[in-house]
Amino acid sequence: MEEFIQQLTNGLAVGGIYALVALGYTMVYGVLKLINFAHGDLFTIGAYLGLTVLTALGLKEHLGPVAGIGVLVIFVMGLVAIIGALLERVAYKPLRHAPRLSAVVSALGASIFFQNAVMLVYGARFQVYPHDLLPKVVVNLFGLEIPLLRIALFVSSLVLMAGLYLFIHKTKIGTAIRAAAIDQGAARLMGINVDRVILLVFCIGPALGGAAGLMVGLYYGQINFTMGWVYGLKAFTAAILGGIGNIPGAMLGGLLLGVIEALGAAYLSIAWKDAFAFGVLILILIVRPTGILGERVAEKV
Amino acid sequence: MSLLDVVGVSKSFGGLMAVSDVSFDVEEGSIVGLIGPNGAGKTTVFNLITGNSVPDSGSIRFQEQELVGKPTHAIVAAGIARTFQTIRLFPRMSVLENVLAGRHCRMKAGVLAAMLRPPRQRREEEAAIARAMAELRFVGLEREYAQLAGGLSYGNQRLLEIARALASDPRLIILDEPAGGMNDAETQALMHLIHAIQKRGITILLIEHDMSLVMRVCHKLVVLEHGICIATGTPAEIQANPRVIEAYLGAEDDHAPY
Amino acid sequence: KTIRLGLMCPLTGSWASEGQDMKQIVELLAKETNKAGGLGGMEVEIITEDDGGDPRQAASAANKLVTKGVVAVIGTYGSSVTEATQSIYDEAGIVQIATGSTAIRLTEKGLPLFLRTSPRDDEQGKVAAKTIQAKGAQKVAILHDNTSYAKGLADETKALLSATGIKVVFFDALTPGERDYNAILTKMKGAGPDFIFFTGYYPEAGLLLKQKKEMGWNVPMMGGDATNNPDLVKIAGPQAAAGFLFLSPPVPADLNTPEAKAFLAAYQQAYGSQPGSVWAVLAGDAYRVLVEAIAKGGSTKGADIAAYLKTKLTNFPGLTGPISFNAKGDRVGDLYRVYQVDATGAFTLLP
Amino acid sequence: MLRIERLRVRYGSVEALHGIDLTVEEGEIVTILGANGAGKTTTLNAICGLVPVAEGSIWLRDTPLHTLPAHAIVRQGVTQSPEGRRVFTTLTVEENLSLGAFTATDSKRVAATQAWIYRLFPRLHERRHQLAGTLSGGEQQMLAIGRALMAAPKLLLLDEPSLGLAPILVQSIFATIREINQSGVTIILVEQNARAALKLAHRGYVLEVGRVALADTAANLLANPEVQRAYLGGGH
Amino acid sequence: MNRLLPWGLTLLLAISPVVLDTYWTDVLNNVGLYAVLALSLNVILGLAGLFHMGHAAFYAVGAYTTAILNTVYGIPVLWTMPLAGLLAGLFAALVARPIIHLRGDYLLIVTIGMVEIVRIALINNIFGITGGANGIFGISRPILFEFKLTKPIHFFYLIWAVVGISAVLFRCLEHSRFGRALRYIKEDETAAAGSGIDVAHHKLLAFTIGAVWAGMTGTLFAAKMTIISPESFTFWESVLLFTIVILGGAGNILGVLLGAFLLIGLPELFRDFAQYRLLVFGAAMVAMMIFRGGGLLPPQPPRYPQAKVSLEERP
Ligand SMILES: Nc1ncnc2c1ncn2[C@@H]1O[C@H](COP(=O)(O)OP(=O)(O)OP(=O)(O)O)[C@@H](O)[C@H]1O
Ligand SMILES: Nc1ncnc2c1ncn2[C@@H]1O[C@H](COP(=O)(O)OP(=O)(O)OP(=O)(O)O)[C@@H](O)[C@H]1O
Ligand SMILES: [Mg+2]
Ligand SMILES: [Mg+2]
Repeated sequence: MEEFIQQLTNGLAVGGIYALVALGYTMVYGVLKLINFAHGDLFTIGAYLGLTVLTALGLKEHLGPVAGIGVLVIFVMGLVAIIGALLERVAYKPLRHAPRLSAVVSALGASIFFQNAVMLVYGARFQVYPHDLLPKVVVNLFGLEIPLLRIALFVSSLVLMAGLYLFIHKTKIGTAIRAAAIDQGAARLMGINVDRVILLVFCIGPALGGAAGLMVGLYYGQINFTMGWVYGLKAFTAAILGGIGNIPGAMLGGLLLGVIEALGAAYLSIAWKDAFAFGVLILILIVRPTGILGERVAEKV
Repeated sequence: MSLLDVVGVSKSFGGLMAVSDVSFDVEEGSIVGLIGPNGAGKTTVFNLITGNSVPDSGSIRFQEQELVGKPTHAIVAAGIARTFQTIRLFPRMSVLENVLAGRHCRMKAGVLAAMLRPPRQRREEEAAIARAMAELRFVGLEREYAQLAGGLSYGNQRLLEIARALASDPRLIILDEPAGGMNDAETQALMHLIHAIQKRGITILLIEHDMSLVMRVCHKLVVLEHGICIATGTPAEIQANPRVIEAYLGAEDDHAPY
Repeated sequence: KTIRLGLMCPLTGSWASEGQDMKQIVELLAKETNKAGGLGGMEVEIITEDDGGDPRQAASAANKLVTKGVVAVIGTYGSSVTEATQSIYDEAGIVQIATGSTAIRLTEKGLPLFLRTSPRDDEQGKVAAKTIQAKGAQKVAILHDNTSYAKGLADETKALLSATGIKVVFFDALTPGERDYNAILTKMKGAGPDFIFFTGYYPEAGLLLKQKKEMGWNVPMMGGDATNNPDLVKIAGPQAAAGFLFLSPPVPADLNTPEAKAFLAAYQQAYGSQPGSVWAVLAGDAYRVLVEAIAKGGSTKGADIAAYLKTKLTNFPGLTGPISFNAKGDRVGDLYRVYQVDATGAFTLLP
Repeated sequence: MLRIERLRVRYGSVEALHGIDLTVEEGEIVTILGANGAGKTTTLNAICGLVPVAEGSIWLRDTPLHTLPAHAIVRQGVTQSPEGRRVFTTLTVEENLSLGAFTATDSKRVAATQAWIYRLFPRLHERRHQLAGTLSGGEQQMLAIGRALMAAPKLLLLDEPSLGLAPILVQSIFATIREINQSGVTIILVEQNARAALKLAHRGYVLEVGRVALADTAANLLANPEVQRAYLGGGH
Repeated sequence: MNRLLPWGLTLLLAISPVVLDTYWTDVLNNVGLYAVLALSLNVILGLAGLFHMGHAAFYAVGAYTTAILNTVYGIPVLWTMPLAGLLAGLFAALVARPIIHLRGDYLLIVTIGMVEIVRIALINNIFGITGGANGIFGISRPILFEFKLTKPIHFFYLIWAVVGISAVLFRCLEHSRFGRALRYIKEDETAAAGSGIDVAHHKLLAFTIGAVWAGMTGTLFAAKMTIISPESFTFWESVLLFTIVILGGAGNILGVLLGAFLLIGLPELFRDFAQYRLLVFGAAMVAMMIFRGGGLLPPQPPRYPQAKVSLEERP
């Protein structure tokens, strides 16, 4: 039983990261119906920029760990947001009226480009965050030893999700974002500046991805240029599992995927873990074709 | 003998009864109109007949055959073809190909035949094209056969939908607001077309808000309101029905002299 | 007139850092050869092709090297990548000296022109089993990563251990490239081993060590030769890495032959760092035996070079120790050592 | 108020409008008639900035609309109830209406407008939490009109507002259009129901394949035998 | 002029291995293999518009079928081809049946999941017959009319003959009742069903045909490489095929062939860029997509010369 709960928390920790990456995915998808395969690489870039900023500015030395990390997060999110906005302008905007899959190929190209650019700039070797950066406090929660960092990671994912949800569903600009996702022409007729809405989304989504990359760097320490591919795919899976375009869905999908993987590893076979996770995904989609929380608008004819 | 029997069908969406215990029948060879206020459930009834959605209860029989539970394509194969309220063409395909889509279910060539092209397949293909061209001629779109369907004007798109439906050799054709977006002159032409379809021995069931059309072509009208069938009868009877006037027709004098 | 030698290595993909080291080493050595007057009066030219760590790309690279008229090929890293090119070189009559390809079957096929400077998996398996026994372990967890190399070593070791009566209480594979191995460690802990043998690569080994430490689980762990990389300590952190054992041919810093010392000094001067792992240095050895064979054997024909290497070359002073080849093309001699990471993160050779 | 000069619009290589001249005075209802494909919708879309203007100009008082993007034109007080309704299918009725008032700043007035629209179309109020995509055709039409009214426009463009509405509603829609106009909103009306439109409008234009064929007062057009034959259905 | 161009290109291709060295011949062989795969994927992705990113799974089933039949049972390589296709098709039909109703991106992730599950199963030596991560080696060379194919130039003619036959057959397929049905489905599923087309059945057929072809290509691949391992059938492989189809022009056979040349052949030219190669490759993908959003050669609407407008006016 104790092992089960331990595995559950393991799964939630991994799932929290998936969820964070998936949020950015879903955000961009929600508006452009674009599977932004480059999202994983923006995640990588976040992790690398975090390391660069951290060491270059000596944030920890000057500001102490907590304030330092705070500044770092804002810095990284800002930088990755700019890259995201550039990406949109260069690789996606010209394809807005092309068939949907064209933009997917453009995204794949961008992903390859970013991945190799990171490799050329930072080298192919693994990079490592300083080891003593964060206090390694362990809290005892209901008799279970959980590192404080894990809890912080988990809570910050939840907070981000809630914030995003409120932003999208309760604000005027959020409604405008959803409107632009449905019919850009009609959205223009409402006085919505669609280009700016899309740009905004392409700042928020990548910023979230960058923040997730930074957190992985801080938490796991080890980063390399191919890491985004794995996380990107997992996050995409998570987003679909929850119902793509749906913010709570991304969160739920991420956590669920993490837990499925952990339990699969624990009680089936580690080697078959990913196959198991995909198998569960497929089963869920057979039963619920638009994901767990996906909208089920019966198409009216 | 009636061709189509709708018996006590109901359909609800969430808490909303869109269609509730509706029954009517369509005689072979007749033209029947389904009318009623907006949101009365007319399109929903059509969707239930064509298998686009499944009734909660009730039965729909076509030539003594139960339709409920059958998929849409099987219902088309059984002999019911439709047009859509919001036009559903294949906009980036040619006009001819749109009509060939209707012909599909009467053709047989499979994958192997497609790859190896035996003479049988070629003959079938040629016959299908000839038939599709004939249907285009029938609705008056023959010259546009090579154009993309999406580039046609709204009214012509409606005619194309009808041609596509006709190509499937239907016994019953159901038209959802065929005159929508047509002006009076065009509506007149449509009226002739509907009569011509009937002359071919095809039974017609239609939804339309244009009373000048409905009252002139239909033999029988079924009126829905809030999902409930409130009246059935000849156009004259319906026009005089106070409940229908109140709920649907309104009292404007424009409608009087049909 | 020049003599063309091919180098096939992963310049892109997951093993790019190994490949880049290989390239630097071989180019450095070739430069030295040319400065010293070349090879029989002819200049040595190195033609490098990227195999991307991928069998198919390697097959293309091999075809390309063949068309460019190389007389021999060095490389590559990764057994399955090497395997995809073996028949191409064989059919073209070109000698191939693999450098980071330890799968047993590569030399069991009887290809006359294939040799390798790296040791074979079965040797490492033997050393692993011996070491585990010597450490007094009773219940061993073996973890691999499902690459053909790591799986082979894990299977080999498991078989040898079962003959000694030591129990293998856990045997499974992780997915390389992930960040979080807590689920695996938790499961492994549940099996109650008193010793862990991980046969995969250093990035995962580093994370395993780090996360094991964070779990507060102090069980000794040993790695195979793919964990021999300074980045291991960087990833795990010196505290978590301390006490980690691994098997390996001697690491570059422990190469104490005069040749090796001179080479490392030159490398440091040229590139400002040390080679990342011994696998890249084995490419240097491949180069050096080739040059030796061509110079002494006086022929650039594939069959002649191979014959010279297999029969005439004995105890050639290589960078990684004396080199001789047996008739199959395998390097003779006991190359594996046991290393331990000390408290500062340095790799120390256990006696 | 609105002045269109020598307007040309192209779809790819095909020209849909070949130089249209059209003016609308403050407070007028102007109707545009024409057969299928004459270019009525295209004209409205050009005014709103939904299709690019190839040549010519569109002036709203002194503002050159042809240089502005669509969203900026809305801020000038021009809204449209478009052909094909184009409601936001996966948003609720209420959210659709609130988007209509996206540019509005006076929240009290927005609330008042919304209440008025609900009174106009009680059905919309009943269905305010339903997703717009699942509304019936006529309900969607009501929503599209209501949404265009939410911004309290100065110039309102209506593209076939009676399409798909039940006869009883068609009558009330025309009454409402008059009412809106009397409250000071200028209106351009495109309608297949030409008779009703001409009865309502002050002036009218007849388009034929991308050109203005006739321009006159509504009464004259109604009496014009050619118009009667082509657009009013000779049968009457 | 336009008529002569394809023949000229075919002729050029036919003599190219004689002029080119082995390396470039081998590159052309790879292009050919990818071309057949992409043509088969085109039926699913280009014609039916199904977001399928797991084509390597079918390819793998074919290749492993050949490898196992050849190495274990000693059946000559080329004889295994029909069975490889059949098994891949069967596999596709079984796997696709429950997921065929999924839309767009949901189908995409499921197909990605499928190719990953297949790869993991192969690595874990499922049923003890796939050789795990090592894969299967020692596949014998194919023998055609008593001639043993060993060199790249031999394979060149075999592979490109298959490309040619496939292109012709798929072209016929496209311009038929079946091909049209797939295009209707791609345009609008509801309208297609409403016109009387069995949507699920046709999607399933598209998957099956694509898979049969991919499976048969697997045989060629196994024969050419003589060793196969799970690494050759990764998700990335599927992505590459997907890109070839979309970038070339989904639904256009010539476009797909051009895509195979560009994505498989062109990077070989960049080899000298070494480390920058993939960077350039990624940027080129974006640039080409921006340059031609609908693919390099977007599909042309088919013509129907049989259609005749009757001259008499309508009564
Ligand atoms: N999928 C659905 N979910 C929820 N409500 C629905 C759905 N489909 C239809 N409705 C509701 O059911 C009612 C009947 O709709 P239907 O489309 O049948 O009306 P109609 O009679 O065709 O009206 P109109 O003349 O306006 O086209 C409407 O009020 C509509 O809002
Ligand atoms: N998106 C488009 N692409 C190409 N051609 C178009 C497009 N939209 C309209 N057209 C063409 O432009 C011309 C004018 O069309 P428009 O929609 O403005 O006509 P309309 O007068 O509104 O007709 P309707 O009464 O059918 O709505 C038509 O010939 C039409 O085919
Ligand atoms: Mg309706
Ligand atoms: Mg119009």
